[in-house]
Amino acid sequence: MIETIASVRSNQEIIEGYKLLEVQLNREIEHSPGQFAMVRPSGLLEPLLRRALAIYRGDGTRVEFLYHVLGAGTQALSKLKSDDEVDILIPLGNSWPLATSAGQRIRKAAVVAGGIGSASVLTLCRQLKETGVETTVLFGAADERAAVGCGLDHFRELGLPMIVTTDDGSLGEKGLVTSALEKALSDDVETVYTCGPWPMMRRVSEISMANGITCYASLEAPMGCGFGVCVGCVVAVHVEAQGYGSYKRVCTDGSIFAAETIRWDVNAMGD
Amino acid sequence: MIETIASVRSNQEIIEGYKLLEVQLNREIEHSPGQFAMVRPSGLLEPLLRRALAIYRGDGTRVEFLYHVLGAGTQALSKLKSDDEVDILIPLGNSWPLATSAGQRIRKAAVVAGGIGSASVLTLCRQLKETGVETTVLFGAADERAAVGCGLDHFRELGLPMIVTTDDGSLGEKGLVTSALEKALSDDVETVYTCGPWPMMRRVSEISMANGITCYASLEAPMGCGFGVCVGCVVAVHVEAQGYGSYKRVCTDGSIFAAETIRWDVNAMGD
Amino acid sequence: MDSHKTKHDPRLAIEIAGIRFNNPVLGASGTFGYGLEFSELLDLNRLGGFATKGLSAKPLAGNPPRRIVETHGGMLNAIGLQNVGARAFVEEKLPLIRQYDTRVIANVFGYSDDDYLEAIQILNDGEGIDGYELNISCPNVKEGGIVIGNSPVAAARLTEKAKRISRRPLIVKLSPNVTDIVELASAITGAGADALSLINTLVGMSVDVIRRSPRLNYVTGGLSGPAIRPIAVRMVYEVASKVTVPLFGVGGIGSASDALEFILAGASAVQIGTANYYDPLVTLKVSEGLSEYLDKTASPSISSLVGSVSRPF
Amino acid sequence: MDSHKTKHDPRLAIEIAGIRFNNPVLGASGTFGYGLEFSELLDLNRLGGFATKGLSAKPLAGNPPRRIVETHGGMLNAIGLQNVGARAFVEEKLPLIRQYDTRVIANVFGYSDDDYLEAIQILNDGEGIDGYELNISCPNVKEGGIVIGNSPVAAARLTEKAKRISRRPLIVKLSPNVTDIVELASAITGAGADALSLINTLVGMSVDVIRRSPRLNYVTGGLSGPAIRPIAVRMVYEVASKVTVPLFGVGGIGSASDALEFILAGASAVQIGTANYYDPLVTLKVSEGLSEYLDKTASPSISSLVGSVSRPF
Ligand SMILES: Cc1cc2nc3c(=O)[nH]c(=O)nc-3n(C[C@H](O)[C@H](O)[C@H](O)COP(=O)(O)OP(=O)(O)OC[C@H]3O[C@@H](n4cnc5c(N)ncnc54)[C@H](O)[C@@H]3O)c2cc1C
Ligand SMILES: Cc1cc2nc3c(=O)[nH]c(=O)nc-3n(C[C@H](O)[C@H](O)[C@H](O)COP(=O)(O)OP(=O)(O)OC[C@H]3O[C@@H](n4cnc5c(N)ncnc54)[C@H](O)[C@@H]3O)c2cc1C
Ligand SMILES: Cc1cc2nc3c(=O)[nH]c(=O)nc-3n(C[C@H](O)[C@H](O)[C@H](O)COP(=O)(O)O)c2cc1C
Ligand SMILES: Cc1cc2nc3c(=O)[nH]c(=O)nc-3n(C[C@H](O)[C@H](O)[C@H](O)COP(=O)(O)O)c2cc1C
Ligand code: FES
Ligand code: FES
Repeated sequence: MIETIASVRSNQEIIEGYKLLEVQLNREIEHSPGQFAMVRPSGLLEPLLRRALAIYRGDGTRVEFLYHVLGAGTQALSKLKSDDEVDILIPLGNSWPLATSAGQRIRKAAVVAGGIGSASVLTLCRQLKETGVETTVLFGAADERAAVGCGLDHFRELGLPMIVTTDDGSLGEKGLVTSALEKALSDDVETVYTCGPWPMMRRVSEISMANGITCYASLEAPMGCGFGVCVGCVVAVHVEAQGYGSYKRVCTDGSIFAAETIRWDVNAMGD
Repeated sequence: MIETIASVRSNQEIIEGYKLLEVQLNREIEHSPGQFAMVRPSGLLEPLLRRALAIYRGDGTRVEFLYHVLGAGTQALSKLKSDDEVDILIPLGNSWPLATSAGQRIRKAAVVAGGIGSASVLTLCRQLKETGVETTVLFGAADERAAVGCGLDHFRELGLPMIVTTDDGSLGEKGLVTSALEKALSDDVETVYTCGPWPMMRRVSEISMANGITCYASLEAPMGCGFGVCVGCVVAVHVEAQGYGSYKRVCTDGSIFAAETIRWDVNAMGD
Repeated sequence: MDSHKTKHDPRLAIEIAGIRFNNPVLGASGTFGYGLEFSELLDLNRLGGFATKGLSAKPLAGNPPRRIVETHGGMLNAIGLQNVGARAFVEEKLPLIRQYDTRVIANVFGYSDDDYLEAIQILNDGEGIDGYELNISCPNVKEGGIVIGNSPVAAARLTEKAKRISRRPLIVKLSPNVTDIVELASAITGAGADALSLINTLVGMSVDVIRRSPRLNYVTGGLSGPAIRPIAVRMVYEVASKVTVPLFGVGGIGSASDALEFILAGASAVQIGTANYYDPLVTLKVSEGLSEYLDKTASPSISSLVGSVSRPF
Repeated sequence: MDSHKTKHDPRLAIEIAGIRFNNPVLGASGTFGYGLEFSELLDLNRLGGFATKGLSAKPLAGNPPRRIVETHGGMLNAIGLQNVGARAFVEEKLPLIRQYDTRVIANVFGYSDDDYLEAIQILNDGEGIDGYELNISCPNVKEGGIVIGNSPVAAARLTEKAKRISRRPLIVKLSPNVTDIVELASAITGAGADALSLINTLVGMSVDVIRRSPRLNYVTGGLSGPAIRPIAVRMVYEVASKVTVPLFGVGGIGSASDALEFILAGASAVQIGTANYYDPLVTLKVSEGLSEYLDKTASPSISSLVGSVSRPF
């Protein structure tokens, strides 16, 4: 974890409402798939808090973030131009487990991305491919435009088997990505990785559990700090023997959790 | 007075720390020398309040502002790029009187500008010239750089007799512009116009009064609204028979006042 | 000024203490002048209403400068209640204001109970005032500078006296600088207030670290603007469930969404203050935004939304 | 961790209630974890000190999400005081914290006087704690939920009890949600507090107008950040002239200039809260900025500036 000022290399619109921000760090960092950063335009007065962004792609001193322009924080990010500066705390959080809990190589996996949750799994997909894990990507979005904005083309470039769903049927199958998962899930899938809206991940978790498959989910929570001090980003977990609490911090205990440890009835976003 | 959204045509740096903002209004306005506008980048979250800027030059639907980049408000303005939008309330305040109190043509005048106070008097100088008033411009700044930033070249283009002073002597006479005024002031000057820092205007007022010359000053005060409703921008005036108060609003009762009505011992900026 | 041409969204109409507002968006006292200052900028007939600058029995000069300071998300003011006085308001301003079809709340203050009563007596003579709003956040000079509005006993006593002589519905505007806003609100409604406005400004201060002196001549001032909105919403929420009179929500409103926070928390209408300074058309934008919200959520009316936030406990 | 290498600006050193701080900039409770969370980011030896997350006698799970909401210029939090408990702090955290040369203030809270006393008893056993800071802004369940810190009587009683058993200097952290901060401060110092911290958060609320429900699961939360700074500065200014114990200024500090507002108003040191979240190195930046201010103004020391703002009346 380093706290630094990075300079913006580019901040391109992929399609209206979705942008790809590339920054140049002043030193090399090592990061793993699923990690994130806390980012804010330097000198910005409002909004105060940084926004958590998954490391979409990265290589040494260059890091890319894919984001959906929604509220005040992402709107401020969307105004960044080349050579502007961002305050950045990076890398944060844990990463996608790439072995079974018994420590063995995973042979077959499914990755379920919903909306901008895709940003957290692109490098995961690449790594799964490179390490020879037989991987199916299930890629859900509201419509074709959102799918493109969520990096569809970058996923396609990986050349992995891919099922695309859209809510309105404008691209791929019409319907929920979770329905596609139910259809596509074969017995030999050992691990399901998922990132997306809470209700989607909840359903992915249920489907995986019903099929006795390990599932990991990267959660979203409102983040004050991103490095474990505000204790604002908690998720309710099934109470375990160890530890003192029934809440875990998404930023430092996650953002990736084994799905069965999560209390899916308590939405971490408060929704 | 109109409230509108204007688009930025250009926002050029004249010299480090001084910029010239040109905006395009969506309708024509009429304005007189000495009037100002309240300006803010559209959609800006912080700082909240608009900044008062003198109309530096203007013509139909195009208006220019010259500003010194100091605190949060002007820093935000300095980031504006072409085609960005600004919220603007324009024109505001009264204007420089161009006749004597008896309603007669002024024959000879002196204009004393200090620092960025210059922004309020460029069109005044042009108008004085065009109406054939014999005018001397006294132009004071901290140093050569500031003088250039405060529009020196635009004033020179007018071709009026001009005395430049700088605090450090890097350009023109070394010393205060008020000392230059004392030396330059001849008996036949009928009106002194001044805009600049409070202590400078206070001295200009004293010199004028000592010489029995009418003096008008454009005052600065912290402004909440610019159109008379917050009553935050007051200046203390010598109590008059009429009216109920000893305070006048700089925005609507001014910003230009007859210097003898002002209580110069009570700085409107609170300094 | 031709009020017949003004189209109002009937879903926004609301009646408070017998006063019928065309929409629930008012300009807040001290930020909307005498209304007339806005006539060049917006059609006053489209406004729900406004509360006048605080009016005292006698005209007041106000505090020496510096009177305002910008702060993060807000501003401090110590205007010192400069105003033309109740008499001049009645004689000079009201005739002009009456030309518009909007509701006029006369905001009243004083430094003693008698000051308030005197001001109300004068205003009782005026035509075109729809209600009074007592600003009880001023220090009471007779009682050694205690702020009337910070003491439930003093506030209730003043309310009772004012109600007795008032020709019009009486709104009392609460100071937020108290330990227990519900206790204060209950005392005031118990004393006969027809409605409450909350909140007034919070007492704050800003120091110029170069000059090593307070920025405001009056040292402290009232904090307003978006910075205080969460405090105001909380107070409306707390008071709404404990009193039966309607509430005006005030504090940091700059958008329809901000206004809805107050309405859902229990305010029947809202007043917009500081935002008028940096967005002079904000009142009309907010009422338009409320209509859009009703469309989007298929809600029948604003009044159906008042206090409809879920109350988990 | 090699504290011998750390160079301190001697002009920044300050002693408060017998505790010597290398500089007057501390991390505020609840925003600085147990200090260790920052060890990867900054040299803790360069820090004036920090107040730990609130510690209770027993570990606490805290509130269900959603616990935080961003607001204009600040944030609301309703963490519910999730913490490892005083015992685990002493056994697991203190040995690690002791490796650094910085001052450690254990922030303590409970839901009854006995809770507080029990926590202090446990902490009395720990080595490496420099002082206690009582967070008295929690509702007292035994007394029907009244907030101890909002009642001068209850606060003074707790202070007295705590002082009696405390092995260390006792700082009491004031709630700003009161009508009269001076009355509260006087009661607490009269009861023996060695220093005061002010302010804690203001109670606020945010409503999700789409879901029509409070954004925080706990409904209300504490407002912090730059939005509240003017209120905090004012309270420090008011209390500084009325009590003799030293003050820690807290509330919305994000720069050296902000810190100086508090110091000039009367605080001997400052604590930085929310700004740590969006600027994790802010504490060190502020102490560097204080050194620069001393240079620029040719001031001998920070202690020479404490309370030096002009007081017109
Ligand atoms: C670990 C982690 C990784 C993340 N990675 C990414 C990423 O790679 N890319 C990415 O885009 N986001 C990512 N997010 C989400 C991101 O941090 C922000 O929360 C999100 O972008 C919203 O911030 P905002 O500033 O746009 O909205 P805010 O101003 O914060 O708005 C407040 C809330 O309202 C919601 N909201 C605001 N406007 C809208 C709207 N128009 N429609 C729907 N909801 C709205 C937001 O979701 C937010 O929760 C991540 C979050 C976490 C916790
Ligand atoms: C009628 C009128 C017309 C005006 N016309 C112009 C104009 O044409 N051009 C122009 O540039 N300004 C003009 N001003 C001043 C302008 O409105 C702002 O007050 C000024 O630019 C400072 O705003 P800010 O946002 O930079 O600083 P703020 O963030 O507002 O800073 C607050 C205060 O601190 C002072 N300040 C901040 N930083 C510095 C610094 N580094 N050095 C010295 N002082 C500082 C500012 O003067 C200001 O009073 C005018 C003011 C009035 C009342
Ligand atoms: C400059 C200024 C002057 C004010 N004057 C008055 C007043 O005379 N009477 C009153 O009841 N409230 C007065 N207020 C308080 C506002 O009406 C309002 O309650 C407060 O500012 C909070 O709302 P806001 O955040 O929308 O501004 C004043 C506020 C400001 C900023
Ligand atoms: C998330 C969060 C948790 C906090 N927890 C505590 C706490 O446990 N004990 C305490 O005394 N204050 C606590 N505070 C209050 C801060 O210490 C500080 O008094 C307040 O936030 C104002 O300072 P700031 O504006 O710099 O944040 C907390 C504040 C925040 C934002
Ligand atoms: S975001 Fe602050 S603890 Fe996780
Ligand atoms: S700036 Fe508001 S009255 Fe002049």
